[in-house]
Amino acid sequence: MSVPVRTLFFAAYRDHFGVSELDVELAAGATVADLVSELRGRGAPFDVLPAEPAVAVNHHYAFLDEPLGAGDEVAFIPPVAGG
Amino acid sequence: MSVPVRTLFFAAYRDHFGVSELDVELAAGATVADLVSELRGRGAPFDVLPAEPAVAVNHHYAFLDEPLGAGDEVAFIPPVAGG
Amino acid sequence: MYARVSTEVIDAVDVLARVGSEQDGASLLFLGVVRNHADERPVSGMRYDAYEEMASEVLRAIAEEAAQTLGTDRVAVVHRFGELAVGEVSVAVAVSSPHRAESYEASRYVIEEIKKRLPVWKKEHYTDGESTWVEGQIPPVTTGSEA
Amino acid sequence: MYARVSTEVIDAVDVLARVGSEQDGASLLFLGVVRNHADERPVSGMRYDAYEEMASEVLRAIAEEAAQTLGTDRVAVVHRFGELAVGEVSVAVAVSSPHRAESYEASRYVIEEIKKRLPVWKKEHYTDGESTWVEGQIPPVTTGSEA
Repeated sequence: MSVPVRTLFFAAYRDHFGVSELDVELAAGATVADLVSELRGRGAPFDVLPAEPAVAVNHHYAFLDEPLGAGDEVAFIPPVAGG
Repeated sequence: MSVPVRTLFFAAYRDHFGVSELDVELAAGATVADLVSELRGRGAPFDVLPAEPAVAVNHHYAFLDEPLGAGDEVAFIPPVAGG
Repeated sequence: MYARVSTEVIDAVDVLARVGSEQDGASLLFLGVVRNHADERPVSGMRYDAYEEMASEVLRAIAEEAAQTLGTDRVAVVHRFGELAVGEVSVAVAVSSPHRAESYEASRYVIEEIKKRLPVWKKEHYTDGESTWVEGQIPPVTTGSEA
Repeated sequence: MYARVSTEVIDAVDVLARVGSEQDGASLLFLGVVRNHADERPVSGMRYDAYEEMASEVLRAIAEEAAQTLGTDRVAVVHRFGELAVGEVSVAVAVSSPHRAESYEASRYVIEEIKKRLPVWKKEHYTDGESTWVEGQIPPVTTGSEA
């Protein structure tokens, strides 16, 4: 059984990837780290993602070992620069 | 030759003395300390002045040994509470 | 307490008016404004991008944390996104408290946490026509404010 | 630079508008406001007395010192005196600078120096009809700002 998640890309990531979101199917039990590996494994342009990027799951900053569930919104957060 | 100075009293000093200003004649060469002694020597109500009050001469905070000249404006400054 | 992320022009007077009470002896309003330069380079404007839904939640969490410092719920903060011209306000933070020390501390806390955690990015437009994303801060990864 | 001691009602928006420039990324407005209590005692209003001529000079000196900290001349400060009601602004301090750290530092400097040195006194009026002079700070005696 696979786990569909919605990934979001902002700012420099979006410019670089040319997309602001992407639906990804992960294996059951997958974590944030597995999603990062899956994307980086696709090669250019996704291989510019850091191995340990800042990520938010459902609007909360998450650890890499956080497990993902079906329908989760996973955002890749480049270094922030508000204010 | 005497040195006439104008003394000013504010806030609690003014309430206590019942006057906001007083002209005082000092001896030539008198300092702020001499003025303080002269006033305290008058007894009540002036004896409530501290022996070393904060004083401004011509709008500048002054040391007790500052010499006074004719026409100087000497203000007795109770602890300040602006803001 | 008031926390909002919006594309609308920020009305600083309105933000300030959202704090203050008869118990408070101090109010403080901080405004972040688009400058005409970055280091030595002339800037013509700035584009702010936001992860809007998350930014709203993070901004509210920051305001709630500041309220703990303040000891009052008198915190109002608005962050703008979209295209901003030089001189326009990008962020307004208003706080009030019985004594001034808490207002200074809470105001500073809000703006520093915004810089660390708010999912907002800015792209500087230079007068020579180039644009670049401003180098930001890597947000501290936590288990989330609900944890 | 703007420094003024006056009996007129303080227009905070006007004070804030006196700072800011296209070089500045941060503006900060501090307002001191008459509270409805002192410690636990209900307050109905406050009377501020000033040694007006000296206070004007000292306030300007404080603003000039803050400008050194700021690195800009964008400092505006107004202190009111006379009878003030609860909720009225007694002092407004506005500063602006390219970066925020200097604004926070200069703003705090101005208000702390006012508390230490400005020849102004306040008498609290309590709701029970009594009034007392607020205990103040003994100003640091110096050889004067001209020395």
